[in-house]
Amino acid sequence: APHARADDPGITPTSIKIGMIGSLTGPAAAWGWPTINGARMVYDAVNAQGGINGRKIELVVEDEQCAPPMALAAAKKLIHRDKVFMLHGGSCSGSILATRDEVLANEVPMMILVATMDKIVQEKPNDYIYRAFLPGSFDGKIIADFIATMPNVKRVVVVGHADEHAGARYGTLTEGLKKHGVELLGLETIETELTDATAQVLKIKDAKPDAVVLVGRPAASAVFLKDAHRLGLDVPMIGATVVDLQDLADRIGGTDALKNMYVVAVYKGPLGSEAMTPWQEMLKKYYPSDKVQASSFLGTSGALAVVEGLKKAGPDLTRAKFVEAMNGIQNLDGGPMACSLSFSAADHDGCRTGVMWGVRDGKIVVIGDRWKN
Amino acid sequence: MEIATLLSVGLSNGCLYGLVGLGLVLVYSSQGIPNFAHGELFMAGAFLAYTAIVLLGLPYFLSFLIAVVGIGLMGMLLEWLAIRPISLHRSLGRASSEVAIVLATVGLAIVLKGLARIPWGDSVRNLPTAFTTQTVTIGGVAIATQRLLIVAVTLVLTVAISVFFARAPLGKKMRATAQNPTGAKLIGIHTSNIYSATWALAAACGAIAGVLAAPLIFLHPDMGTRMLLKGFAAACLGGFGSVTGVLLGGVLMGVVEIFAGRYIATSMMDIFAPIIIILVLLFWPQGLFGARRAARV
Amino acid sequence: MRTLLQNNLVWLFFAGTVALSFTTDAYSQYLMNLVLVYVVIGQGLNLILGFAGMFAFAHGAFMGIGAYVSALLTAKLGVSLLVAMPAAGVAAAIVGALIGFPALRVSGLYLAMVTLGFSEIVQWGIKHWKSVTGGPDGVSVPAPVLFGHRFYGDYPTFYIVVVVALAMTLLAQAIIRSKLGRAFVAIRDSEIAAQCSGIKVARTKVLAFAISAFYAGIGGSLFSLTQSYITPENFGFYQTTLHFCIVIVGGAASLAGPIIGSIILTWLPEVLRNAQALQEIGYGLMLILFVIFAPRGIAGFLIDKGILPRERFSLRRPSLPGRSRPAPQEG
Amino acid sequence: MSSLLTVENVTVQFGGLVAVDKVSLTIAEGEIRGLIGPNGAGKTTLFNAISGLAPTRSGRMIFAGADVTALGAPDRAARGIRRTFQTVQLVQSMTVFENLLLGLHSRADNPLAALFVGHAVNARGATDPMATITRVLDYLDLAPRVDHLVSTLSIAEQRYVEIGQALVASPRLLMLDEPTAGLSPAQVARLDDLIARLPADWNVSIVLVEHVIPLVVKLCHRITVLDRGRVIAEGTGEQIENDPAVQEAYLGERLNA
Amino acid sequence: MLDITGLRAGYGAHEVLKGLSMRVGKGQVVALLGGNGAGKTTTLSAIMGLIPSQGGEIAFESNSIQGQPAHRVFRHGLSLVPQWRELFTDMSVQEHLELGAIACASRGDLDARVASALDYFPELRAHLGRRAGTLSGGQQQMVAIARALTARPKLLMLDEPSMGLAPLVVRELGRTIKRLNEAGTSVLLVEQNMHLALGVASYVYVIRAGKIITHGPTGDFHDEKELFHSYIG
Ligand SMILES: Nc1ncnc2c1ncn2[C@@H]1O[C@H](COP(=O)(O)OP(=O)(O)OP(=O)(O)O)[C@@H](O)[C@H]1O
Ligand SMILES: Nc1ncnc2c1ncn2[C@@H]1O[C@H](COP(=O)(O)OP(=O)(O)OP(=O)(O)O)[C@@H](O)[C@H]1O
Ligand SMILES: CC(C)C[C@H](N)C(=O)O
Ligand SMILES: [Mg+2]
Ligand SMILES: [Mg+2]
Repeated sequence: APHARADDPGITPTSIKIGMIGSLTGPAAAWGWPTINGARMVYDAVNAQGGINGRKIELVVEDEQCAPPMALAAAKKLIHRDKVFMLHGGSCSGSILATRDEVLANEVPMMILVATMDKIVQEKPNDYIYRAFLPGSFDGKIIADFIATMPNVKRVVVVGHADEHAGARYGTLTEGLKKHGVELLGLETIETELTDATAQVLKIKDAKPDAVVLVGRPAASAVFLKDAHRLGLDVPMIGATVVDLQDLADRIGGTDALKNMYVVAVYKGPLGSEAMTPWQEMLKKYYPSDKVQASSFLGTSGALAVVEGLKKAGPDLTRAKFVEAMNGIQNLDGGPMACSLSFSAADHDGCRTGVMWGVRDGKIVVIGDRWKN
Repeated sequence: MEIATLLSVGLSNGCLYGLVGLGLVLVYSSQGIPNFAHGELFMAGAFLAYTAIVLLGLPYFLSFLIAVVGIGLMGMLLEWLAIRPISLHRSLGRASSEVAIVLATVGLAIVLKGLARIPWGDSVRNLPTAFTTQTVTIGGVAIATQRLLIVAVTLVLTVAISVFFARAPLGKKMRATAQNPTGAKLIGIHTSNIYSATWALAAACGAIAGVLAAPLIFLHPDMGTRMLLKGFAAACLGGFGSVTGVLLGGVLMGVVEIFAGRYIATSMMDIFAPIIIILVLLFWPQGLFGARRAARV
Repeated sequence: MRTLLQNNLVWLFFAGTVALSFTTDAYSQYLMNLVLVYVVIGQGLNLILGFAGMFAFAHGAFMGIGAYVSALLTAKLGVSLLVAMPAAGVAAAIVGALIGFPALRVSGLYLAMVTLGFSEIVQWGIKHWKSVTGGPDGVSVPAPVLFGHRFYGDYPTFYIVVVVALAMTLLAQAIIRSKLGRAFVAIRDSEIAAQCSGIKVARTKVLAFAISAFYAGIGGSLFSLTQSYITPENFGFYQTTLHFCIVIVGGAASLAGPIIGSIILTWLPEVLRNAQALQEIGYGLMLILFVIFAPRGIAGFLIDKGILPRERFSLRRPSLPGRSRPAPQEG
Repeated sequence: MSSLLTVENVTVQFGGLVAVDKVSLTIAEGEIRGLIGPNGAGKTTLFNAISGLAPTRSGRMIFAGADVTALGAPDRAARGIRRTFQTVQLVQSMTVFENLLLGLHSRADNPLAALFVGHAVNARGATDPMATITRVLDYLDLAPRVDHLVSTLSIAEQRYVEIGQALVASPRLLMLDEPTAGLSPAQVARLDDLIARLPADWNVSIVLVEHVIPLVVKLCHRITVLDRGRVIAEGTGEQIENDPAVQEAYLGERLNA
Repeated sequence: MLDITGLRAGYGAHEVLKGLSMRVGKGQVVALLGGNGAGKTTTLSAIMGLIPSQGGEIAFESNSIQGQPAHRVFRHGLSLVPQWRELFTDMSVQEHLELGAIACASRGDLDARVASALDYFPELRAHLGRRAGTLSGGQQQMVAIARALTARPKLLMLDEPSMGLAPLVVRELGRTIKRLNEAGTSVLLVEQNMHLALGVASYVYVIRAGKIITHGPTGDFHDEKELFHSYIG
């Protein structure tokens, strides 16, 4: 358990230093600046209002390139050289996992940015790492539960990557499907840099499933959906959090190929909807040159939770107090996120809510956690 | 029917690999080095076309032309900036200058990727296709029009470049320069111009491939890396020398890959290419269409 | 004095790392450990690429094999690192020897492609052999316990890494000064002439692969110690390219080359961290500038300038009177 | 004189081109044999066949009483068949000394021991290699150059190093492929002198390919003439010079230079 | 035709030519003789622009060609057959002959150029389709000379052309040089084969340690022995 120390690093009477780790470059760069800025705007807003207990938040941003040695170097630099109070970061599960031991050993509180692998947060012991974002396993469970409510869906095929990100979902997904008596016909693999999915689509057609689960990154998912549409694979498809329907529609160019697509969504509503407007405006205000897109607000809820924790920890801020405060957060509004956040000493995964969205009449609508027409 | 669909896609994928490989073969045939920056020329071509079409609203084929010419010029510039200073080092032996040049192309690749990330790194973009009709149905097989365009352009380009090499002296000059730069200088070949010309040509080929592929694979700064590997493989199978060889090498890869994915296992699609490369090179050590190098004492 | 210094720059480097390790923070220490890991891998790659002149493009995979063998043996079977690390080297060496066989048939770019293909297959294998390797999730690496001591953290890890790196560098020196090392160079310069001196080319090439992979395997094992998790993504194309850059920027066919290269290529990205979005560009530009101004690597440049001694390929010399007269003009 | 090397009906073919066509010849111990013929006659290829570099289509080669036809080049080198090359093949980035050490490669040193203690440990307790190297260096006047990089030597010196690389292995047969090519007349004279002394000083037989006929005639006990892969004449210098077939194929007319 | 005054050139810091002066008159065959390492190859490389010269002046037909790169020098009508031949290993003999004229303005008469080059080396006819890398040493030398001939240079520079050639071919080479000379080509010949050099040259320069130590019409050096004693000492 955390020890109380009076002289924790990174705090002055007027500032709190937070180290941020993101994929500024490398294969996950698309989740780099957008998610960082989506979190950063919360801190900017807090600073604009005079900070927390008189302290302004100072961010040091480091790149991890989605490469474990770089991520570890970034964490060590922030902890030992910059002496930050806490960390907020990780847009690549594989690389942020590499920093886990270092973070825990140094008793540095950390909020995960957008990495979804369960293990990062859920493996014990973990007194310091928090997440305010839907963990991968939950994603799998939501999908399995949703499929169970779909009429006439008894046999499904799963399509996805062979990476840690998709791997985080397969466990609960297959378990859930089995529990609901849905037959899993097979697991087809797509590359993350997929250029063509003809082989997969034809193979799936051959298996005649009632539905397809798609656990793919946006670009690969778009390629798959496009090819599925072209080759006449028109069963319902259910996608994981990592894709967004609007984003897919933009990529594919229209919602034709998405008529039968359902996606686990984390936001309160589609971009442009009433619930999202304040957040979109906030981003516009602080980062006017950023493109407002599906990934923009993935990190926002984490920042909100951090701010809440810092506030609750009081003016005599220490890491131990912060951790205690975090563990006490209950039903905090997730901001743009649909879930409300609750943490406890035993469970640092604060977000458990995700709902299905689908396309009806060319529009993205919220379906809920049960299938409905 | 299914076979026809697989074939049509495998072929067009293969043509794309061949097209990327073609640019690699061009540089290889005048400088004897693999150009690791070729994937980024491919990417740059796609983004330049994107800028022209989406941001400037120019017509498709004009944008295509702008991308090809623009990247061709960029290739020339890159050669002049980063490659020529090394090849001019007089004290260098042949082998060490080649290795150094290879590394310079690696550096170029990283720089170009970094540059592309500044305006375009934050999200994935979409390049429109050449035609408004997305698919045509030929004999019951739905084929993406973009794929037909890829096959057509690749065939035309391969024929054009083969003829060019056979007819125009530049091809011979390039080969001579690659094999012995000193010998080439002695027969009056301006070797530096040859390098510029090949880089321009290779970059233009890369841009063509990029513009053609982008609608299928989406635009992002890292889009060239994977393609580069496939292009290398195609070029290697073709023997790194013959223009038709690289096309056939690419098509072989494209077709085998898709059939193997469909009938063996999709999870293995990623490694069919390396397996093909290893098998082919083990049994035909100089590629399928390359000639054995003359070696004796 | 000056020559003494020059002749021992390589060893001074190791002494320097030990001295520095008392003054650094954990971050710098971690980087220094990485430098030493790459020194080991770089020496191995240098043996095959710089000395034997073969384009092996698979060291990321060899390193991965080493890292996984060592991590799995220690984590899952509780084997001591004293056994696991050599096992990592040997496993990589065996795979290396297998990959070496194509080298008998193809060379240059083709060899690079074949080895690159092999390394893709290895990476695929690690990713998909879930029951053993943990698949894309990776495996966690326990801190090694040696002689009753738990080596946890950057400083304790340093002692393991520096000792192994020093030993491997000494071994590399012994190899290049032995007849094996000379055979490597002879094969690089003229295979045909090498045969006529009694060098068995096939055997030597396979041996070069095995030894080089052994280095990468040991390096992989060391690497796993510096990281707490290893995942297949660590050991792909990017890793192999990094190794190449280390040897070539540092200077091929020189013992000091991989050391210089490791320092530059580990520190450069860290130094460029401040450049944020521009760091990739800065990194690429630096690479280009290094090869433009020192195309035979920094070590080659230093040797030309007389700052570093040239590499020797023998242990002893005959004692002859009146050596090293200047070259007289014929006449 | 007993025979050291017997070549029987050896044929080497490259595709359709028969470079060496059923050549037979016998080299005696201690002999200096000349091998001449027009360009492309197959002299170098015959060397390649004897040293094990060129695959033979048919024929046999007996060396020092043993059939070596099936052996590869390294094994033949180990048995004492050594050669030099038409264009010098040394490791340019090594010193003279290191290149000479390369010549010692096939000594039966324990490879592992050799890794750590150099050449100190010899399985067969052969003569100290350093002594041999010193002797070769002195013999070839290369001692002042022992630590020079080969790339900094003149062409003449490089040819000497190549000969030295063969000599350190105490070969039985030494094949020299156009050793005087590119040498100045003064250097040719020096080399001429050296070759004449080699058999007696090093107990070695020599096969010499040369286009400088007066040199060959002067040095060689017997001369074999190749043309289009076949032996067209064999005999003493005088016999060869007067052979009409040789004159037509190779010499053209009597040389007096 | 070719005038060199005070030429200084070398490799990096190593200066080989230390103020070399010589000239080749129109229609002349001039021999440049010297021991190994005297600087003959360096002289030819500097003239051809393969290595930069650090001082002095090189003029061809009264135009300065000093500092020009090889391909420009070539266009003035100079051709060099280098000591190490510099062939294109994987290209055929036929291709070499055609390549020789590739940078020449009027390539319409390519076949004629190739034919006349082959006239000088009829042996090559049998090997036209073979790759240069597989040829014997002497055959490669012929290809190198023939390649230079198809460019129809005004001044042909030969660096030890007799190296590796059979006596018959050497004698033929002597005749070839004379024929070329009669056809209007000037020749600068570097040779170790004294007999050949004195047989064709009308003027002789002797180089030692990067400087011309003696020169004069061939007649002055009627005795070969005397000639090489003059520089071998
Ligand atoms: N590796 C090879 N591939 C194809 N042809 C070859 C090869 N080696 C030699 N030849 C051919 O075999 C013939 C004999 O060549 P070789 O080199 O033995 O001649 P040589 O007598 O040594 O001539 P020279 O005096 O010119 O050196 C030549 O026509 C040559 O082109
Ligand atoms: N590339 C080079 N780098 C450094 N030094 C060189 C180089 N080439 C030649 N030299 C040196 O320059 C000097 C002159 O060499 P050059 O080749 O001009 O002599 P040469 O008269 O042609 O001799 P040879 O008869 O042996 O061909 C020699 O001392 C040689 O070692
Ligand atoms: C899509 C991303 C938000 C998820 C992240 N790439 C991960 O590995 O978990
Ligand atoms: Mg020969
Ligand atoms: Mg010379």
